[in-house]
Parts: sequence; structure tokens; C-alpha cells
Amino acid sequence: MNKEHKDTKTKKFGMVIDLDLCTGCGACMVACMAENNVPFKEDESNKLDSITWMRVYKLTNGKSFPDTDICYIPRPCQHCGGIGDHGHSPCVSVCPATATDYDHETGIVSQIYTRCFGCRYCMAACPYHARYFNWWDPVWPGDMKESLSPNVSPRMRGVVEKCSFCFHRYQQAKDRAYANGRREIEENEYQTACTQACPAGAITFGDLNNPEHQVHKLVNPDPKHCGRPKNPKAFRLLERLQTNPKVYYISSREWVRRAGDNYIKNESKQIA
Amino acid sequence: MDSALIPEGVKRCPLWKFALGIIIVGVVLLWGVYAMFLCWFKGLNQTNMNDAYGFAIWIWADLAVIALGGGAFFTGFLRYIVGKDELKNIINCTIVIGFICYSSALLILAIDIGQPLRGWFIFWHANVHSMLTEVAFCLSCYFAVLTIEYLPLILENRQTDKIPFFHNLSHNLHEVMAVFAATGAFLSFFHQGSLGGVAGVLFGRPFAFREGVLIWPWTFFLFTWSAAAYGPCFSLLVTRIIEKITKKQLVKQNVIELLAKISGWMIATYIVAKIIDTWYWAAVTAPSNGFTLLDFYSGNALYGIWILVLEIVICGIVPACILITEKGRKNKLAFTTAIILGVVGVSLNRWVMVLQVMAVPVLPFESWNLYYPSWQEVATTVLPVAYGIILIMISYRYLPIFPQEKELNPIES
Amino acid sequence: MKIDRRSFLSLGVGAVAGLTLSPLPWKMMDDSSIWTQMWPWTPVPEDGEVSYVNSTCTLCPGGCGILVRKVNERAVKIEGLKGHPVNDGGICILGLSGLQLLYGPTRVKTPLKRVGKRGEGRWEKISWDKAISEVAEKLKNLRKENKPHTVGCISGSANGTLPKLIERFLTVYGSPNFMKIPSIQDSYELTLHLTQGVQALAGVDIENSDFVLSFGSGIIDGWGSPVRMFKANSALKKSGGRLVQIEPRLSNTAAKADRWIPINPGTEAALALGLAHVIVKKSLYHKDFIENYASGFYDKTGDNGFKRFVLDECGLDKISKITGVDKTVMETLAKNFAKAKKPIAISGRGQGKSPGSLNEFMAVHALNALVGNINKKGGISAVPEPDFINWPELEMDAIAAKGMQKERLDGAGSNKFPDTGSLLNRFAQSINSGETGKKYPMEVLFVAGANPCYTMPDTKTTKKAFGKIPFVVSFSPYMDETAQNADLILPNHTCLERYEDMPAPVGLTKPVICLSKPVVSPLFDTKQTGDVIIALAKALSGNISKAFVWDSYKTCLEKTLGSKWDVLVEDGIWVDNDFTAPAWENAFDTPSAKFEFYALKTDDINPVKIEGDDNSYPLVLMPYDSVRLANGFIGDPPFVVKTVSDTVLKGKDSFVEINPETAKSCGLSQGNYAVLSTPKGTAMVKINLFEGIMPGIIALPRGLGHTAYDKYLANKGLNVNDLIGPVEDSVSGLDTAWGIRAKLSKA
Amino acid sequence: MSTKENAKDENTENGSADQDNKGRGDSSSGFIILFFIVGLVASLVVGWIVFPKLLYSRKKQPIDFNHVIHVEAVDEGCESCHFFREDGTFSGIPKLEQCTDCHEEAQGEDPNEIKFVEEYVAKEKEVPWLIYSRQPDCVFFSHVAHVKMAKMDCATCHGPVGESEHSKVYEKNRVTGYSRDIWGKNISGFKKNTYDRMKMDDCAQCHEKETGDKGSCFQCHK
Repeated sequence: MNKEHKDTKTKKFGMVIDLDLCTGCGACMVACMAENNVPFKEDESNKLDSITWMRVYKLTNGKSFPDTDICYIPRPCQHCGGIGDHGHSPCVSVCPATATDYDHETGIVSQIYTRCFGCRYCMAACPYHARYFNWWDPVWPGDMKESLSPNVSPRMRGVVEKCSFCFHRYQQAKDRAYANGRREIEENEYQTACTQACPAGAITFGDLNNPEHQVHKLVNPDPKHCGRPKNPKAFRLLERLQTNPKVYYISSREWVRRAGDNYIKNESKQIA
Repeated sequence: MDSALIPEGVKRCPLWKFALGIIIVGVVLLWGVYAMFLCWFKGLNQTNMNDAYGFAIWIWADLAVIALGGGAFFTGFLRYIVGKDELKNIINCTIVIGFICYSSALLILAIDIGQPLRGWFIFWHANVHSMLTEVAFCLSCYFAVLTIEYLPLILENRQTDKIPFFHNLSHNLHEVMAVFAATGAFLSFFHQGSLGGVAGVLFGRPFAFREGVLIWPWTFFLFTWSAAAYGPCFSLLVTRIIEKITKKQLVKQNVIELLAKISGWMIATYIVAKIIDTWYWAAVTAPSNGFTLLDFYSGNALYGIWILVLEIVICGIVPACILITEKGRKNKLAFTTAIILGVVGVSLNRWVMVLQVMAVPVLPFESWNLYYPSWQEVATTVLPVAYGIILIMISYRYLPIFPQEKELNPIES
Repeated sequence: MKIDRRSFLSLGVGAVAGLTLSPLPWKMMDDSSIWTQMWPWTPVPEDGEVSYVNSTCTLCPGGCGILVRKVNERAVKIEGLKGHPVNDGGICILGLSGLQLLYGPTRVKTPLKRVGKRGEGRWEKISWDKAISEVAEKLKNLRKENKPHTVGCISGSANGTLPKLIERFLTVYGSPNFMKIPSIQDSYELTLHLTQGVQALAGVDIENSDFVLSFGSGIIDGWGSPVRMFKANSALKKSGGRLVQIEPRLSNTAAKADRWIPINPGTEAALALGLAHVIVKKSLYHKDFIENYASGFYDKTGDNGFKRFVLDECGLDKISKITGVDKTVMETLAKNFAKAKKPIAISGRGQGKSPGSLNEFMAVHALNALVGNINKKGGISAVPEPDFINWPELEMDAIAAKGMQKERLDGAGSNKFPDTGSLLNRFAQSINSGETGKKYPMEVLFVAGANPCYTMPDTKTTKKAFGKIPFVVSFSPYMDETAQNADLILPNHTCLERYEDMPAPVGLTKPVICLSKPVVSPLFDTKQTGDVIIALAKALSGNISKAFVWDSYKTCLEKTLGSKWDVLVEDGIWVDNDFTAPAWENAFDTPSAKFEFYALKTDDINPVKIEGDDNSYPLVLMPYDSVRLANGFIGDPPFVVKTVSDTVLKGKDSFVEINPETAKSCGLSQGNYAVLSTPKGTAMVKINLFEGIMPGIIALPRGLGHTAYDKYLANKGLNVNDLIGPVEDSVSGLDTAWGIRAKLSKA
Repeated sequence: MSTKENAKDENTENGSADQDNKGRGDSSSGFIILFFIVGLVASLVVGWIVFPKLLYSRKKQPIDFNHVIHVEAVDEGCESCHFFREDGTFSGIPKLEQCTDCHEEAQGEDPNEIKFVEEYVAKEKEVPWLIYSRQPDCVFFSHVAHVKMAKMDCATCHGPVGESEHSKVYEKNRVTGYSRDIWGKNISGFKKNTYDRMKMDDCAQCHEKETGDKGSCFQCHK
């Protein structure tokens, strides 16, 4: 890399979701759809072909009445760093046409709809089911096309799409900064649509590499272990697979933290 | 009517019978073609695939036909590289089968992708880290090789052979066929392997993920090995079926037995490797991700542990035992059972490595996914079968596929 | 010279070679893939200059500030307004999808006149002039016949200039029949009126409380001003406050609460009194408040006081038996509640769509009184409605005066229910009963900002009543169920196209007025309902015309708001920051000038009754609310429908929540079809096993089963209002039904 | 059967001897080569000359715009009309409103200006300009990053548009719907100047040269 141009420090954008605060209201899902021109169709009750970049899962602790408990887990794309956090996310390394890549400047996993030819290998590779295929042509009836945002290109049938951490907002923030003669942007200048909308304030977004940022303070990622959280209440989904996601969850409930990964029965230690 | 095109010294059924057969299979073919166009013009919503089943019956069919077509490269390898000369009497048949299998695989891939007109991106914008890229390159190259190998057969047709240019071309091609066979074997080693790698590299899917050597997971080697082992079974099965239909012996028993014996030993060694792989995976790889073997097999009845038993014991150990013993090979029933089990076994393995990978939940709060294909998917999967039958019918009728046919079935004049 | 096949072959080979060496195949390959990247049927959003407009979301009474992002003239995104006193940047799922209502296919684009049969869906477009003159003609004739009182209106709200304009119109025209959609606000207003002698709204200060005791109020399920409650809940968590949720079903609120106490449904009042028993017995109540500012706590000559009542009648054994809540649980809960610094007890089930039993509200409010958190920070305060509508006095002519003397059709304000303003739950029954006598038929009904044909319990009866009204006019901007059953639709602008004030969002602790303003210019040939009312008045001339001095609704609004107008246009909200709830000395306007325990109708601690007998209907069906299912005047836009879980709605089937144990006893398992019947109706449902619901109870969500709107919402699932019916509160007349008895059998 | 007969004919003709075949080949091979060349040349002509003509439709701009006059009349060069908004976004082709600032009424006698004033300004109708450099919807391009931060000249990508006295013909690709300027005038895709093509490779080439890295997907895609 040309050193003169590497004037921005490498960033690693990540998200922390406080599951104690999350109410499962679904505002993040809709904020995301509205922001990113996500299509909708007549019947969306089959969740296996319903495009929701951000999906809120409902978990139960499996106990019977009245000891039952529920928890909601919002699941955007986890923007995995892959084994060793080198950017070989499960999906990026398998894409045959380089339609998705890992941006080492931001840690964000992209998806280029016009490059994708729809082989769906990335979907098979993603353990979080964060990738969605456009089985249908998107249709916005009546005047609904009017509400489409020009900042995100609508996807055509036959390609895969997923959460981009609202990358266009990063671009816009940079453009604003450039217009003011700045190279760097502030923490609050780049926030994803779901973070901004969450009425419970459960989502925090920022640069995990920056100790000044809220996300860093909340989970205290351990650089020696690919960003594994040092905060004992924080966890990442499927930590054991070494996908090294950049989405962290916080819960004060033990059963919720345990529901974030697979354990063999009677396996007591949380993570080796 | 078409006797001028029929190889000399052999007898073929009347044209009307042949035409009738073609028409019947052709109807099935047209059904498949109709479904294919539906998928192209209306999109993949015509299938029952979904976001959990991005890979489904088509990818299975792809992997399966390529494994079954593995007879071509392995027989070629045995004949030209190892020097098992007797196999020249069955190699044409394996080449036709290989050609059918590989062209089918490419066709299915062209239907399977969401944007067929962008299919060439896989070459132009290739990501060298992707197993699928490796598959695409090797598959296309080997398909080209198979076409070159198939070409001399066409040129050997009585009429084309009369054209000196073609005659010479055919002759020259035969001379260099060893080079192509070697290239084919080399390419096949890679793409059979990379097809295995497709599932094996998925470190986000503990059911599929295998540790490996160099850049390849173990499934890479297992797939090559199993294709080489089971591919000949399919070639033998097809030969057997043609023999049954034509009511003629077409290949001498010693040739059949030689191939069967090699196949048997290959299966035997493969199954040992497979058992070791399964054991290591169940004991080390999967538990490190928080799964026990039974977690993968206890979600629903369709994917019970029986599937593993069927694959390894019934479709692995059993055919291996039959084919490596002379008694087994000589017993017609046992032999047929063995090659059928072999074909089922390798198809089942590919099924598991595609569909069960999708079915097993990874997130603890997700549940098992089940999937059944839509008629469009079935039709497009049957399409290559129909196409294959037609191509075999034509090839058998007009081309000297079985060099020993004349000798084994002298025409009484 | 002989041109043979080989020559042609050669020509072909040459052509192929030539083409390969030309750009044609390569460029075509590239271009065809670019074509797929730019299919003409995949829309390309137009780019342009970005601007932001702030406004107020009026899709629910929450009053959230919104910021709409526009590209050129298109509105492309709604976001929460940062720094807004209600929602401070947060926004709910419905507000976020507001643009789908603006641009969606469910809009009524011009005035429509029915041509087919009622509800058939055949309409003809007519001009505004013609539509208004047609209505005016009808109204004129009724007045001529001396029947002005047979004109009525159902309004979504009673507050704000638009409802007040309609009410004013009806009054000067001569009809007392102005009704509004009921909610728990009615019960809260009555409770405050009876106990504190004030005419005020209940301000709920959850943000500053440290112990919230909720009797089924879904503070994160859309109760109160939803976004504000979400934020309050988060604030409570961050400050270490506690939330205890009392209800028979593990709602989201219950799941997120620090403690969930399942209770036999309908026995919330008893539990409140049981807690009062503990507080009184252990003398944990607020001494100063009880001694100096409350009346009726101690016995008076001839009357037993509240203290004696809870001590004698509300023993824990008895209460425990009624409520199913353990004695020790009650004791600890009461102690914790009373010992908290700023405890608050709230009531109104779910989102508070059904007003509920007055008894229950009073009992819960008594807890607030016992801990002395009335008009205090972190407690409940009486907040007066902002007083800004001061229009010239009406001049009534003889016909109007006579009409206004008629008793209302819904019986509100009658001798039986003197304190209640509107009783829409009694309206349908009253129309259908056909008892004339004192009563009279309804000839013309206006419906504004409401969809009673969907939202009122027992939709069948409501629709039947509509069938008996010869002329129904809907002002809905959307083709909702009521509009579908109307004779004339005079579509309003949507809230993103119009000016409209919304005073006093629910539960705020200060007097507030919000203003929504046009974010985009009206897309279709629609008209602000206020302008239609003014035009109607002008067409009717005389005193009616004189009562409407404004040339347009906007001038009316501007004049009415006076000095607040500029603030509202700028900020979208006006807050009376000087307001503090009056101190106890001046807070109570009861005869005793104290908090009135006597007003509590506390002699009844039995469960609130519901319809149906236990033998034929062994189960109890409860409706529940979810923020992902808009269940009021507005239905779910497509984005919101998309978030509905597949264990709530799958395809067109609704799921009923049932405890696995109950399901087993009915022989049902997950995903089974079952027939659900109640005294009001029968429907097919699917079974969803849920451990978090009390055995014997089944639950269905509100908000599904629409028959109108667009294909994204219509004909999906079941409207729970088809299966339940209202139960009248004996004191207030309001609907107290929290469920209905039901039966499930295998389909 | 005729085919059979033909086959037989051929059989006797060709089958007799290789020698024969060779001799006959001399006369016909000339034809074979001739036909090959005819096929080759014809398809080359089709591919290189006819095809590009067919591929693009030619459209005239609604108003023939003279950049030279405008550049002379303004103070801040291109940015006088093609300016940056406060949020850093680029305004692109000016809206009618902006043109009207100067052209409320015709300032001269240029028939184009008169047409503009009569047909657009008077009727308050936006001019449907055809944009030569319009990129596909999937492309994100930040003018501010290139012009303000990297201090690039407009002409580097757009060419010397400011020196043009007439609007050139807009050639629209019939298949993709894009302007020919994206692929470049040269059908074979070769370019001499930086502004000859605007394909992704051209962006990547420059990025690689200037920053040492082609950049990630999202840098230029949305």
C-alpha cells in the first residue's frame, strides 16, 4: 500500500446490541427496509424467502409456565472477519465472481448486486442466514416507487443481498466531511439506520478499533483473540466457529448468552 | 433406411422402433426444456428453494452426475497412463457417459444460477479462493477434453469416416488421445476434488466443514477418490443396461471384471478413508464447534443416522466386498447389486454433502430445514437423464461404441 | 467450378472466425449482462437534492416528532426527530413505514360515491363540489324534517381542532351524537375525575420512577406513547429501577420486566386491593398524604373507610384464591412497592385499546394514593388539556336547540352514565335494538379518523348497525373497512400531506400540542376534512354558516393556535414548560378538597365478568397487542406485515397461543388447525404452543383479519374483534371486556 | 432413398483413392480458401462496422449547448454551474431554476437560447438533457472526493467538455440503455486519453495507480 494515501487509520465498524434493552419491537427491521429499498411482496409469512437484512429472532428459554422467558435477538449481517480476523469471512472466500469482498479499511463485508450472478454459495456458507436471495422481481406498486432512496440501488431478481451496515451512510458522512475539508468523520456522523431508529436505544454502532467509541467501551474487544469481548456479559453469535463477527450482544441473562452458541450437553465452560 | 450410417457388421433394431424410443424419451426431454425456460424467464421462484436452501436438488444432481461421470477419467487414466489395455473395449462407453454427465452438469449450472447471462463472470471476475471457481474452470476444461475425446468416436461413423479429412483427423486424434486422457485425469482430479471442497471449506457449517491439507479440506480428496471408485460402477451399470435392452453381450466378461475389480479395490480403500474421516470429524472437528455426531442426525426422520449407515456400510463396505472377490464378480446378481449399491452410495454421499448441510441448523435457536423440490426442479433434473438416454441411443446406434460387439455378436448371413 | 458443401462449410468457418475476431460477440456478451444489471423493470430511484422536513407523526396518539428525508419532491424516509420531548430520535415500526401509507395502493384518490351494493366495492368518482352539495342537501332535508339529531359522527379522537370543528358543526346543526373511539384514556379521565375532582389527562412519569407496577399495561407493547415508553423502559433499566408486570400471558413487557407475576385474568383489581391490604396492615402508606390530603381512608359515621374495607374484605387468603397469586409474593411485592422512593402503579391492558373496568382503574389508582405519588415526579399527575380552542360562542337556532336536547344514542351523559362523554361500545347495540321510544334512528353518520367497522369489538353487530344507517360518509384517506361500508368517501389528506394539531399525546406529564404539517404536497384529489366541514357549513348557511368564520381549515388552525402557531410550525411541538402539577393543597377539586377514597367503588373484588358460560366454553380467549400489528384506525403497512412472526400469521392463517398443557388436553399440537368458537362467532385457527401463557387461556393478536386495505394486509388472519363483544361497566358504561369464554376443537 | 444414393455416389467418388482426392482438392481448395476469406471478411465488416452502427441509436440534445460561451461568462469555471451542495453531494447538470437566474429572458439572438427560453423557461419545464457520463444505478461516485480531496480536474474524466461549442450527438446503447461514452467511442475498447472510457476498469486502473489499491467493492458501488 502506498503510505501517503493511507491517511485514514484502519477502522473496524461494529455493532453492540443490548438484549436487555431490546424490546423486540421490530423498528430496526423496518428502518432497515425503508433505508435500503428492501422489496416486499404479498405473502411474507414464509420467513425462508422473506428478505429482512435485519431479522429479529425470538428465543425462549424452553421452561414451562410460569418460568418461561423470552428474549429477542436482532440479527444483521455479522460482518465476519473470518478465522484469524484476516477478512476471510465464510461468504467472501467462497464467492466465485468476487461479488462480495471484505473491506480492510472498514471491516465491512460488501455485496455487489450487479456482479453477483446468483450461485448462492455465499448463502450456503453463512451460518447466520444473513444473506437473502431475490427469488422474485421486486415490485413497488402504485406510487410506492416514489419512496425509494437513491442512495442504495434496488436489486434485480436473481441476486443475493444482505446488510451493508448502511455503507452509503458512511460515504455520505465522508462526503460531508470532505466538503468541510475534513478527512475524518466523527462517531455520530456515521450511524446505521437501525441504530438510529431503535426506540429502546439498544443498538450502538461505531469503530471497534477506537477506544473512544461507545462500542469499544461496551464490549472491550480483545485484540489478542480476534476481538472476543472481555466484558463477561457480552458475547458473539457462534463464537466457536471462529467467524469472528463484528456484531456483539450484551445480556445479563445466562441462558441468553448460552443460546448464542452451540454446546455439547454438560459442557460447562462457555468458551475454551 | 439409415443402414448406411450404422456401423458395419452389427445389427440394430428397425428405425421405427428406434424413432419411437426417441420420441418417448423426447417428450420427457421437452417437459424438462419447458421447465428450464420457465426458470430462465420467470426466475428461480419457480423452484422450492429458499434462503435456507440456496443449494438444493440441482447442486446435488450436479455433484452426482460428475461423480458418476468419473468413470471416464478414471478408465482413461487406467488405460492410457497405467496401461490396462483391455479397457480400450469399454473406454468409448465411459467417454460417452462422461460427456453426457459433464454437459448435463454445465446445463444444470446454467439453470441454477440466478443470472445466467452473467454466468461468464465466474471466469472473467474469478475469485481464485473460491472452490466454485476451481470447479468452473476445471469443469469447463475437462468438458472440452471430453468433447475432443468424443469427437473421434463421431468421426468413426461410417459416413464421416469416409471423408478423408475426418478420417485423418480421427486417426491423428487417436494418436494423441493419451495426452488428452492424461490432461483429463489431471483436470478431473482437481474438479472432482474442488466439488468436494465446495462443502468441506464451509467453516460456518460444522456439518460440512472438514479440516484438511494445504488449501484443501479432506472432502477434496475423498470426492476425487470416490468418483474414481464409484464412477466405473456407473459405467458398468450403463453397459449392463444397454446389454439388457439390446439383449446382446457387448463387452467381454474379462474387461468387465477387470474394471469391476479395480473399482472394488478403490471403493474398499475409499471407504476406509471415509470411515477415518467420519471418525475424526465426529470425535474432533464437530465437538470443537459444540456439536455431537447425533446432533447432526437427530433433527428429523429424513436425516436420521440411518443415512450414515446406508452410505458407509450398505453402499460402501458391501459393494467393495462383492467386487473385490472373484466369486462376487462372477455372480451376476451379486455383481449387479454391487454396482447399483455403488451408484446409490456415491449419489447419497453427494446428497448428504449438499442437502443435509443445508438442513442442519447452526444457530442454536434455529430449527431443521426441510425442503422438497418443485416439479420444475424435478423436470429440469430429469432433463439431463432424458438427454443422456437419447445421446446413448444415438451413439450406440450409429457409432462403434463397443469394439467387441461385432466379435461377440456375429451376424448370421 | 463447383460450389459444394465444403465451400459453404468454409464460408461458415470463415464467418465464425471473423466474428470471433470482431467485437460483436464480446460486446454483446458484456452488454447482455449489463442489460441484466439494468433491467428496465427494476426501478432506478431518481437522485437529487436532499432536504429534511420535521413534522409530527399522527398515525397513533403518541405524538412523536419525525424528520422526513426528501429527495427533490419525493419523501424517501421517515426518521425520529432528535431532541423531541416525546421520542428524542426514536421511532416506532409504524411511523417508519408511514411513506408506504402515503404512496401505497390503499389510498382513496378522489371522492367516491357508492354505485353497487354496500360493501360491494363498486364506486364512481365524483367531484368535490358535487359530493359536498349532495351531503349538504341531505343535511338540509333532515333539518327541514326537524330531525337534526339523527346525524352523528364517529371520530378517532375528541381533542384537537378537527374533532372540535366537527363537534361544533354537529352542535350548531342540532345533534348531540358526536362519538369517539374509546380507549383507556376515558377510564383514566374518569378515575381522576372521581377521585381528584379534576377534568384532566393522566400524566405518567415512568422515566423518573424507580418502581413500576404494571397491571397488564404493555409499556413496551405499545401502551401510552409507544416510543416514549420504550425510552422510559430503557431509562428505568439503566437507572436500576424495577418493573413488575402482572398479567396472565408472558407479553414482551412481561418478558423484559424484572418480575413477571402471572395472574388470573380479570382479577387485577382484587390484586391491587390485596396489595393495599398489605400496605395498610403494615402501615407502609404515605402518612402525610393519607392523614392530610385524603378523605375516606378512615371510617366516617355511617360509612366504612377504605382502611377497614381492605383490612376486612381483602385478606390475602381470599385475594390469593381469586387472583392465583401467592400470598408471600403479594407481601413482598407490596412491601417493595411501598418502600420504593418513586413507585407508580399503572393500568389498562396491552396497548389500552379497551377502556376497561373503572373498578380496576380506581383500585390501582388507590395504590398510587397510598404511596403518595400523585402529582409528584415519578408518579401520576393530573395534566390539564391545553386550553387553546376558544371559538366564538355558538348561536343556536330553534331546530338545533331542540335537537341538542335529545338524549344521545349511545347513552353517554344520561342519568345512567352521567360522567362519561362518549360510549361508542353502546352505539351499535342501540341502533340494532330497534327500540324506538325515546330513541330514534340514525339517518346520517360521518366517520372521521376512525375505522369502527374493524376496531370495535363484535364487528358483526357494528356492521349490522351500519347497515341500518341510510347514509354513511367516511373521511378516510384509505380504503378501510368502514370506508368500504360507506356510501360516500370524502378522502382526507394523509398526515404527511396536511396540517393538523394533535393536543396532548397520551401520558405526557406536561400540557403539549403537536402539529403535523405537509411534508409533500397532496398527491391526489383529496381534501383536509376540516375544509370539507367548513364547506358543508357554508352550504348550509344560516347560523351554521355563521359559526364557521374561517375561510379554510388552515386559517382556522392558525387563528386558533394564535401565538403558538409559529412555534409549532418551527418545532412541530409546543410544550407548556411552566406547568407543574399542583401541590396536594390545591390538587383536589372534590367536595372534601382531598383525594377521595370514597369514590372508589371498592365493594366488588370479584373478577371482571366476561361473556359466555364456563360449561360450553371451557377456555378463555384474550386479545393481545403487539407493536408489530397496528390495530387501530391504521392497518399494518407492507413493511410491518413483513415483521409479523410466522407463529402469528402464516399464509392466511392466524395462530392462537395456547399453553402446551391446555393444547394437550384438547388433543391439539403445534400447527394443527382448530375451530375456535366464542359466543360471538366461530373461526378456524392454527395452534401455536407457547409456554408463556397461563393454562386455560388462549390468546389472539389484535390487528389481523382485515378485509379492506391492500393485498399486503387484506384477508390475512383473523380479526379478534369478530370473536369478542363488549361488556358494559355498570358505573361508566365503558367497555370492560378483557376477553371472552371460548372453546377449541380439532378441525 | 436419395440420401442413400448420394452416400453411395460419394463413396465411389471419394473412396477410390487418396490420390484422386488430392488432385481434385487443388481445384476446390482454392474455392475453400476463397469462401473462407469471403466469410471472414464479411463477418469482420459486420462485426467492426455494421454492428456498432446498429448497436447505438443517435439522439440529439434538446438544446445545442455552447460550453465555451458559458465558461467565458462565469467566474468559477465548471463549478459555477456544476456545483457542490452543502452536504458534499454534486448537483450535476443544472436545474432549470439555476439557468433561469441568467436566462429569464433571452440575452442574445442565438436560436438555441431562444428555443430554451420559449420552450422551457416560459413553460417552467425541466430540460430533458441526455447525460453522457451517467453511470449505472449501482455505481456510487463521490465527486467531492475526487475534485476537492484528490484535486482532480474535471477534464480528466469528462474530457475537454468546457471547450465544446456544440453538444455532441448522444449515442445510446440499444441493449443496455447507456451512453456510448461509458464504453468509449472505440468499439474495441482501446483508449488513448483518460477520458475516453468510463468503465469500472478505468476507475480501478486509476485507483490502483494513485492509491496502490483497487479499493473494495463498496467504495464505488451501492
